Amino acid sequence: MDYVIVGNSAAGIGAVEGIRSLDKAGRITLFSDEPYHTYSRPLISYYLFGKVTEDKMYYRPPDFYERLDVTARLGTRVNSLSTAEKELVLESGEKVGFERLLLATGGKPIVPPMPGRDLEGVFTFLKWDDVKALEKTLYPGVRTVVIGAGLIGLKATEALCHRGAEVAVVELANRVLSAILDEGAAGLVQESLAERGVRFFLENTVAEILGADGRVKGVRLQDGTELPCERLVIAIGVSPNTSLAQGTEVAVNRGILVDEFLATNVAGIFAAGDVAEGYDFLFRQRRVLPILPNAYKQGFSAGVNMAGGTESHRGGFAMNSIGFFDLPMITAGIVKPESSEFRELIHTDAAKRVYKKIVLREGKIVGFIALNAIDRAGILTGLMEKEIDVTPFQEHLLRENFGYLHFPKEYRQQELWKGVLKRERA
Amino acid sequence: MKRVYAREEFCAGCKLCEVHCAVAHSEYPDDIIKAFLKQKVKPTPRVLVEENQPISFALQCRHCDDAPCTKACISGAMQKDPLTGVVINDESRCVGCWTCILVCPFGAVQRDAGGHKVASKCDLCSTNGGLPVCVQNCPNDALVFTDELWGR
Amino acid sequence: MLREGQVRIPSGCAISGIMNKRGEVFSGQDIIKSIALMHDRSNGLGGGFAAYGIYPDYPEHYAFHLYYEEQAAKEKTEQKLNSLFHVAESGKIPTRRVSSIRQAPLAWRYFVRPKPESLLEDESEDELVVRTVMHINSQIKGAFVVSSGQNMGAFKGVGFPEDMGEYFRLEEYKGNIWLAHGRFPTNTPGWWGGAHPFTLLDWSIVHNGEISSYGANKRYLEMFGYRLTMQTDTEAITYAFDLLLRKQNVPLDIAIATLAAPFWRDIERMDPERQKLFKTVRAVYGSLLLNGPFSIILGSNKGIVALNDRLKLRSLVAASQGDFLYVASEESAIREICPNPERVWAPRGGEPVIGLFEEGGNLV
Amino acid sequence: MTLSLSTPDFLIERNRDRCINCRVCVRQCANEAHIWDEEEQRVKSDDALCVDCQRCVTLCPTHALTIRKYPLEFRENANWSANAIKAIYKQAESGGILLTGMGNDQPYPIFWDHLLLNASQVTNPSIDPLREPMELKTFLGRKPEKLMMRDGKLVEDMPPQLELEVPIMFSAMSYGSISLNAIKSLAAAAEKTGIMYNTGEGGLHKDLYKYGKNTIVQVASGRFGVHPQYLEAGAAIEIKIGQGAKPGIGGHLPGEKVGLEVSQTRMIPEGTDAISPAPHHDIYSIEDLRQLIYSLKEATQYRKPVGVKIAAVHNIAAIASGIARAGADIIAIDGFRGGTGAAPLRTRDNVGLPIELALAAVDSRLREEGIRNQVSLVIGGSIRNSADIVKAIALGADAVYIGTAALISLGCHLCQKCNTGKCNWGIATQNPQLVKRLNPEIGAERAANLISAWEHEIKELLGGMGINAIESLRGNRLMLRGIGLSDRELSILGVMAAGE
Repeated sequence: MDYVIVGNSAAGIGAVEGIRSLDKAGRITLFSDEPYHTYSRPLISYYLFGKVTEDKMYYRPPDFYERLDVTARLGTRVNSLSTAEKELVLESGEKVGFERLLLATGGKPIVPPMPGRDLEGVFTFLKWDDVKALEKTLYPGVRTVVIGAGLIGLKATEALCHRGAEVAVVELANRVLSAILDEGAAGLVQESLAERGVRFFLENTVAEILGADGRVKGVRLQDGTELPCERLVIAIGVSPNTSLAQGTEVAVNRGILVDEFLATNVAGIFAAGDVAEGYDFLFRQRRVLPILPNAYKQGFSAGVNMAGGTESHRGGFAMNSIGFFDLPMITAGIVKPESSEFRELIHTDAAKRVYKKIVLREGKIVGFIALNAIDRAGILTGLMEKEIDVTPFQEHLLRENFGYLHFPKEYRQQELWKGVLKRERA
Repeated sequence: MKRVYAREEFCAGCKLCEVHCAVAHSEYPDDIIKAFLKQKVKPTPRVLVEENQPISFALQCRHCDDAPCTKACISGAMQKDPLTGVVINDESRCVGCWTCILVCPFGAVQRDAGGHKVASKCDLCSTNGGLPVCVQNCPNDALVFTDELWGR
Repeated sequence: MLREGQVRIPSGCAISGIMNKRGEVFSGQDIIKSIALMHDRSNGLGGGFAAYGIYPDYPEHYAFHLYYEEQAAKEKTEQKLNSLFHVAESGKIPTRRVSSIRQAPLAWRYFVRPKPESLLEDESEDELVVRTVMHINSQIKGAFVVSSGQNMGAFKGVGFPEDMGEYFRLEEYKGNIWLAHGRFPTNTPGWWGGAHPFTLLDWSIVHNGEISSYGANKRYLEMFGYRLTMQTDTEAITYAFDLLLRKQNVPLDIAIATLAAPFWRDIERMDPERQKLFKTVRAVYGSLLLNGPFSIILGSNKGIVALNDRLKLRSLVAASQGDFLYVASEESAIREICPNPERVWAPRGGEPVIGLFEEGGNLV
Repeated sequence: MTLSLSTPDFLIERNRDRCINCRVCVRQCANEAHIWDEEEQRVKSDDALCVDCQRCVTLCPTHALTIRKYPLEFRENANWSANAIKAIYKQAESGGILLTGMGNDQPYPIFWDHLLLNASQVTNPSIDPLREPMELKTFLGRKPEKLMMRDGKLVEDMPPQLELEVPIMFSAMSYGSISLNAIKSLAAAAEKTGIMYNTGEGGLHKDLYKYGKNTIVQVASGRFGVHPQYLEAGAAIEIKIGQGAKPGIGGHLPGEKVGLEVSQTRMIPEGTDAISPAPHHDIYSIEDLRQLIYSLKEATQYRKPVGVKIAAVHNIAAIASGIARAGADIIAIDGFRGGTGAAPLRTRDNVGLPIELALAAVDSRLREEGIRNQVSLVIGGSIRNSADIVKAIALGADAVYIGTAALISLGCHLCQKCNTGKCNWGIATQNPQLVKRLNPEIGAERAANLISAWEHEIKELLGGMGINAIESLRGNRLMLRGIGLSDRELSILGVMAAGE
C-alpha cells in the first residue's frame, strides 16, 4: 500500500502512528512545506516566552521517521492534487502518485485584506518561523499591538509581555478569549494580564495600518483611537488551509468535509486536523475543531482507516488547557449557552480568582470552565465524552473535592476495575 | 498488564499510600524523614485518596490501553511503553500545559507541587521495580496489584 | 520411706509368657529359664510369675495367695476369709531357702468357695472376691492378697525373678500358661506386694514400660469404682481390661483398639463402617488410651494377649512352635527355651498377639 | 458543673524530629486525640482523649509516637489507688454505673502461672512431634456410658459430636458487639483450622451461613436472631446462661451499635438498645433449662449437640453437675477474667471465680458422680497462650474457648473501651468508617496463624510429656505440679506440689 500524507504536525504524525499500528510494511511518504522535524505548533508561544528551548520544541524524538519507516520530504510544497490521476504535483513540478492520501495541511492565519499588512514589523503568529522572525526584532519597551484576544493572541501577548514589550490588544468581541470563556471568567483573565501592563481595546478593531517608509508605525482603530507601535501581530484567527482541495472534487465547506472515518467524499482521500471539518456532537453539527488533541486523534483514526482498519471517530468537541503567567484554566464544550434548554452551575471566589462553571443539557454536561481550579478537570471531560447522566450527583459537581467518590458505587467500580471487569467477577 | 486496584471496602482512609508514594518519588526514596523534612518542597504523591467517610479509596493512573493523555500531550512527553504498558511522563520534556489533566477521565494526573511545574503521575513504581510502594504499604491490603481478579 | 502405693515408682522391666494352646500343663522350669536370660533388664528389686492351671484339684475354688508381715495380720485375714467363705484347704506356699531372697513375708494360700449368704444384693461371686481383696489390702495392716483367681496363682517379691522362681519352687508346678516379670524400679518398692505381676480375679498382667496417660486413665477408671491402690501402670491396665471385657463386655479386638488406638490417619483410611466404629471408640473411651511406651502380656483362664503401644516404643517378640505360643521382651528369651520356633515375628505397634484355648473365644 | 476533676490516663509523646505531619494519626484516631492545626500546619494532640489503643503508634510511618502512662501521681496511698480516686471523680460527675470492656484486669492470682508441666526424662521417652503423629482431634458432645456392640458392630450411633482438629474454639462474641469483619475473620479462620467459632447472642448474619459447619449458634436470654434456619445453620447450639465478665447480669448493646444489618440479624428494630435480660425469662430453675435444652434438641431432631454456657460462680460444681443431668451435651464455663463488649466495672472486677479453680472443682465433681465422660467440658476466661491450654486440659477440660486472645490476634490492644464503639482497630465497632479497617482476609490469616502456632506448641508440650494423643492429657493432673500455692488450693486443683 502506498500512503501519502501532506502535513507534518499532530494530525500527520497521528496518521503515521495510526497506519503503523496496522500496516508495518506499507510505504509512507510525508510532505511538509516547513523544513523542521515535526514540532508542536502550540509550543511556539512557549518558545518566544523562553520556557522551551529549541530541542524541546519537537513533537517526536529525532529518530521518529526512521523508526516508523517514513520518507519525510520536508520543505517541499505540494502545489496541486489531481483526484482523477490520484497524484500530487509538487512545486518542483514532480508528480507523486498515491493509493491513500491524507490532507493534514492544518490552518492558515486569517489576515484582513487591508493595506499595510505587508509592511515591515507586521507579523502573523502561527508557525515557528513567524515567532523566530518576530523574536529577532524585539527590544525592551518595544510597543506592540496584537490584533485578536483569542488563544493565539493572548499567548503571544503573554510571551511578548514577558520579553519586555509594551503590548496593546485589540479585540472585536466584548471580552478576551470569547470562544472559550464567558464574561465572568474573561474579566478575571483580562484583569490579571492588565496587572502586567497589557492594555485592552475591546469591541474594537483596526481600521487602518499606518506605515512610514515601509515600516509599521501605528494603527488607527475603528473608533478613531490611534495606537503608535513598532510591531503589529495579527492573531485574528485561523482558518482551514484547504488550498489543495480547492478545484478538486473533494467537498469543502469551511474545512474539508469528512465522515466518522475521516474519509472525504473521494475514495482513498482522507483529511484530519485543523483542515478537516468533522462532527461536533455537542453542537450537533459539523465544525472545525482546531485543537491539538483532536488533530492527533483524527489523524490516528484516519491512519487506521487508511490502513484498512475501521476506527470511527465519533466526533469531538472543543477543549482547551491554557494559562497566562500563573493563571491556568481548562475549558471544554459549550461555555456560553444561548437557549433555555441549558442550565448553568457557577461558583466563583474572587479573592482566589477562581471561576467554575458547568453547563448542563438534558442532564448531561455539555461544557465547563475551570479557571484557576483545574485539578482533576478531566473527570468532567470524561463525563462529557461518555454523555453520562449526572443528575444523581449533580449537587457535587462544583465541589472542590469532586471525584469518583461522588459517583454511584456501581459506576465507580465499573470504571476503576476496568482492567479486570472483562472477566466476570467471581 | 498488572494494575493497582483499590478495594474500597477495606480502605481505612489513612493515606499511607500517599505518604509512601511521595517518598518513593522524592529525592530521598529510602529516607521518609528526609524526604518530608529535608527536601525543600514537600514531595508529591502520585496516588490520590478520595475520602468522604465512610467512603474512601486510593486512585491513581489506570495506564489505560488507549490513553487519552498520550494522544493529547502537545510535547510528546506522555508515552505508553509498548512493552510494559506503563504510561510514563518524561518530566524533562513536559512543559506543564496541563492538557493531560484536561483529558484524563480519572483525574489521575496532578500538577507537581514541587514547583517545577510538570505533570506528576503514577509510574507503577516501574523505576524501582517490583511491587508498587502504595500496595506494599497499605496496612489493610486494600490495594492489590494484579492482572486478574483477586480475592473478590 | 514411702511404700509403693503411697508413691508412684517408674520402672523398666523384662516380661515373658508361654502358653500351650491345647491347655496341656508343663513345668515352670521353662519360664524361669526364659526370664533368667533377661537378668540385666531388672535390678533385683522385683520379680514375679503368674501361672494358670496349677490347681487342677480345686478348679472351682478361688485360690487366695496371701503375704503376711506379722502374725496378727494372718489371724485377722483368716477370720475375714472364714466369715465369708468355706475354706476347703489352706497352707503355707512351699518355698526353699535362696541366699539372695531376704525378709520374705509369710506366704499362705487358701482354696475357698463363697458362702451364698455373704453375697450382697445381686452381687456376683467375683464381685464378692474383689470386695474382699480390696478390704484385706486396704484395711488389714500387714496383709496383702497376691492373687485370688480360680485355678491360678501369682508368686512374686523383691529379688531377681529367677531367684523368686527358685524360692517358690515353681519347677514343681505344672501350668498351661506361665507369665514372668523382671523389674528395674527406680527405687525399692518397699515391700513384696509392689512386685509384678498384678492380679485381679484370674486376670494377671506383666508390663514393661511407663504409660504417661496414667493420670487420665486412673481418674477415668475411678468413676467405675476401681481403687488404684498400687499407683502402678500395671494396675491401671488390668482394671481397664476388666472394665472393657468383663463389665462392659466389649469384644476383645475393640478393647485392644481402645487401649492401643489406631491413629487418626489410619482411621481416615478405613471403610466408612469401621471408620465410624473406631471414631466412636476413641470418642467414648479416649481416657483409656494407653499413651507412652508399653509392652504387656495379659493372662486369664481363657488365654493370653500380648500388646505393644501404638508407636512400638518397647520391644516385644512373639513365636510359635506347635501348640506353644511364646511372647517376650527379647527374641533370645524365647530361643533360650525353644531354639528354633516354626514362626517368629515382631508384632507392629497396637497389633495384639492373641492366644486362646478356645479358638475365636474371648479372654473373659 | 463545668470543672471536671478527671485527669488524663495517658501521655502522647510526639518526637518532632520524626513527625512529618502526614496526618495519618489524625485520620486514624476515632477518639480525636490527634488534631490538625491548620494555622500552625502541624499535628497536635489532646492527652485526655487518648485510650492507648496504639493505632496511631502502629500506623505512624516514621514511628514518631509513644504513649506512656500519664506521669501525674496522687500522693502515695496504699489504700486509695489512682484508679479508685478517679473512679469517684467520674461517678461524682456522671452519677452513673462505670462501664468497661474486656476482662477483669485486677491483680488477683492467676493460677495458670502457678502450675508447671511435666516432661519425660529416661523412664519414659518424650515423643518428637516432627517424627511421630501427634493427635489433638477432640470430640465435643454427649458420650454413652458404654459402647452398644453386638457381634462386632455398633448397635447404636454415638450422639452428634463437634469434631475439632485442635481443642480450641473462638468464644461467643456477638455481631453487634464486634464488627461483621471481625466475625468473618474468625469464621474463616475456624474453617481453615478445623475448629469452631461462636456467634454469641447476636444472631447469624446472612453472609455467615456458609460457615455453618464451623459455627456454634448461641441462644441467649434475648433470643436475638433465633429462628429455625438459625438453629439449623450451626453445627451445635449453645444456651448462654452467663458470661464470666458479668455473672448474673444480662447484656446491653447500645442502640447506636444497632445499625440496619445488626437489627435485621437480631430481628430487633433499628437503633433500639438490645437488652438481654438475666435470667432467661423462661429459666428460673434447673428443670426449666432441661425444657429449653430438649426443645432445642427436638427443633433440630437431635442432630446437633446442645451445650450450656455458664459463668464460673461459687457453686459451680453443683451447677455444672445439674446442667449435665439436665441433658446438656457440652458445658462451657467462663472464668472471671473472661472478656466482654460492655459490663459494669464493679461486676467485672469483683464477681465470679478464677476459671482454673472452677474447672478443677467441676471436673472432680463430675468424676465423683461418674458422669464426667458423658459430657464435654469447655472453659475460657481467659486463655492467654498454649501453655494455659495444656494446663486446662490436664486439669480436666476437653477444649478451651478463646475470645480476648483471638481479638488480640486481629489487632486488639486491650484499651478496654469496646463499650464506646470507637474501636480504632475495626473490631468492637459498627461505625462503617472503622469497620473497614479490619480486612477479614487478613483477620482470617492472623487468627488462623494463631491457632496453628498454638497447635504446634501444644504438640511440642505433649511430646515433651511422652503423650501423643490429647485424650491422654485430659484430666491427667499428674502432669501438673503447683508452685507457690497453698495446700487448700493444691487440693482444690487436685495437683501435687512441685517437688513431690
